[in-house]
Amino acid sequence: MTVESILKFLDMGGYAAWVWPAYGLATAALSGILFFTLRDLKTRRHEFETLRDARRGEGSSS
Amino acid sequence: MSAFSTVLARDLRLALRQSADSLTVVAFFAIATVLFPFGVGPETNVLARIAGGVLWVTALLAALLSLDRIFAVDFEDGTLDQLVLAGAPLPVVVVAKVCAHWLTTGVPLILVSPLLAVTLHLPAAGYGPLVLALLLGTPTVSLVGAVGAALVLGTRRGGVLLSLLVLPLYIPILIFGTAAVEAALTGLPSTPMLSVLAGFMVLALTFSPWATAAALRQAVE
Amino acid sequence: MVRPMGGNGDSFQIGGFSGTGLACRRGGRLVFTGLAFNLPPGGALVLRGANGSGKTTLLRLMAGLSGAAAGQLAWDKIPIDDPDAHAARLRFIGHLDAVKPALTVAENLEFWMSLWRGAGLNAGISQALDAFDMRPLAGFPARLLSAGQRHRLALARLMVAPAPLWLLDEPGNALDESSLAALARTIAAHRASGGAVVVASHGAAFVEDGATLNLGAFTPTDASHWSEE
Amino acid sequence: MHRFANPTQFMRIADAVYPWAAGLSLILFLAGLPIALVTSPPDYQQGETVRIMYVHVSSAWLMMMVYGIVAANSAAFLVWRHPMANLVAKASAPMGAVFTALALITGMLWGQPMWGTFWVWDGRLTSTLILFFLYLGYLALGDAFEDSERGDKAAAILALVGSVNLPIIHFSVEWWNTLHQPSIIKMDGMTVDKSLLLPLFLMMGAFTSYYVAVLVLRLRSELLAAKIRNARMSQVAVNQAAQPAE
Repeated sequence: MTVESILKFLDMGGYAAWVWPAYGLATAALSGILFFTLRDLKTRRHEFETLRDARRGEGSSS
Repeated sequence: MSAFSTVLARDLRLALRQSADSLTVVAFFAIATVLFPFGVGPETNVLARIAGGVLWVTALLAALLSLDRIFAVDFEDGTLDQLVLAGAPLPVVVVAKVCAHWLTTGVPLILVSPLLAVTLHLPAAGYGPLVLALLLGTPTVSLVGAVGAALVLGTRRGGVLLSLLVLPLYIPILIFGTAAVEAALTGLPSTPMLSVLAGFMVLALTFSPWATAAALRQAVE
Repeated sequence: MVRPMGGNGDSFQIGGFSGTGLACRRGGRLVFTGLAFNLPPGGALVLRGANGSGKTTLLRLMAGLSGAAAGQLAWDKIPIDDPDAHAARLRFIGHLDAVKPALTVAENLEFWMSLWRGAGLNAGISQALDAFDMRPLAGFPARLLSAGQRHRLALARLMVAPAPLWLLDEPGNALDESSLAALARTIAAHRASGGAVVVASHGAAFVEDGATLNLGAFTPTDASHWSEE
Repeated sequence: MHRFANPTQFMRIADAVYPWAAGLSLILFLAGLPIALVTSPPDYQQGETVRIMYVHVSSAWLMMMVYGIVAANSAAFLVWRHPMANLVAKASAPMGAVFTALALITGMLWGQPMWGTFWVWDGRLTSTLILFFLYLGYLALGDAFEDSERGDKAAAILALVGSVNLPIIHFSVEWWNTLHQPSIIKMDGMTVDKSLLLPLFLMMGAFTSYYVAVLVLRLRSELLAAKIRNARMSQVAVNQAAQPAE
């Protein structure tokens, strides 16, 4: 794999300015959804466990 | 049938007592239309070219502004609970209220549209199709808008939200309403577009009262 | 012959109203569960309970405005499945007066009369006007009424057309002594003619020998949302 | 059908599907991207820009599929009151909106070299834009109520109204397009060379299995949110009299 072939690949036949943003945006969109989904899942799981533990503590003390 | 006429009569009487509401809608229609010559310049041929589309767009916006209140007042003062419990089919009540809305806002809009068309230099051939298209299109506007108005009952920003929900659904009416006027200006028959608008009205009359009734039931729940 | 006021001269189909195993969810919260009641013709049921115990929720459920999460309502022991048919035999007076300020007092009542009785059956609204002493106000636009007068106008709706089941949410609110007495008389006459009434109320001086339903007894305990499954 | 109405049952199936969907998505992306970007030949008319098609068509496919899923689940929610159907619709819609935005933007990036402009009022692009507004309306309405249950029902009704209207909108826009711009090159007429089909199907498969995998994650998240809400609610009501629950 030569430098020229990589450059030729990156150039996309002169259409680099259109092809790469399209793929970049697609990557950003898909990983963005995944990121926010996982973040929500994590905070909610954490919140749920906090609530449950507080509840258990309350139950054993009374 | 008696529920239909009773609700229609009451809404018409209320609109008559509060006729300023209908006049405000007509005034909005006029001022919004009059803005366009300032925006695009007063050249006769430019205005004549866009007159049909401008009148349709401003009429849609004016109707939308008034739709906001079609159920909201009844919702806030508890009348909607009683109408749901009227023992009459709710879609019938919905059609009565939509009829009243159309008679008190749609019809005045249609009546002033030729006057506003004059200020936009609409060529003579366009007047008939414009009024006919509005006559066939505005009932659909009221029917489809009623679904949206029922859905946004009780939301924080009803009016703006209503536009977001309903305006995309108005695009077919706008397309064929404007096309009817344009066809007449190029010497083509506008009957095909008017027939499509009539078809939309029949479709809306079939589906929208049920959807509106479902939305109202979940609003009072 | 003494005409029963609630009957308005017409007879209505009298039936018992009952519910079993009722549960209701509001805003994601189970308000009550396992609730049952039985209301015979001529009976009265007074709903009691703390704020948030679901008195209004139960009344709206009985009216068919909201759906039950579980359980079944029945009229004359036949399960209610047609909400319009059920709506036709009841009058619901909620927190909101449903009074149109732009119409006169008489016009407000005439609207409900023609909606409920059909346009041909206009027997006159004088009885309704008299029941809550609204006759002097008949020609006034409703926007001039005080809160108490508006509430009386809402209550007068009970009299414009007969219905065997009345569902009243805090009907005594904003009423003066004489209006409370009028309300008690109206309810008594309605029951005497075989009608049933459900009242949500803090002080129920206007219902004689009604059964009491304490909603606090049906509040669910802290349900187990704690397993992650 | 009732098997799916029960959250526990439903999630058991969903959790079983998850590793397969996630793995499949990963494999298809790893296999599809090199083919889409490197080994597949450029189109004889469009040259290298045809590579945009692989993401554009995939996101356009998902935007339509997801709207169908939202509408079907909204109907199931309204008719049979299936809580899981509601959650599927609710969890899918934001993804559908993102896929629609992606289809729009990649469509513009594809169109610029083809038409010499980023935007034409082409039937497809216009319909996609309107679908984007429908998604926005759905999301805004679902979010506009204090009581989230009301938002769910209102949004479900709107999704159904939208699905009845979409064919009408599409037909109107297509007709309007032929009326005003008969000379514009249309995407519809394009014939796809066989060598382009393999990367296209790989990418569509990758996008679809990605959607399924993330949907399961979002469903877990929605269920947790519902449980947290219930727990908060019952804490508010905890001072009420105690009786055994149903």
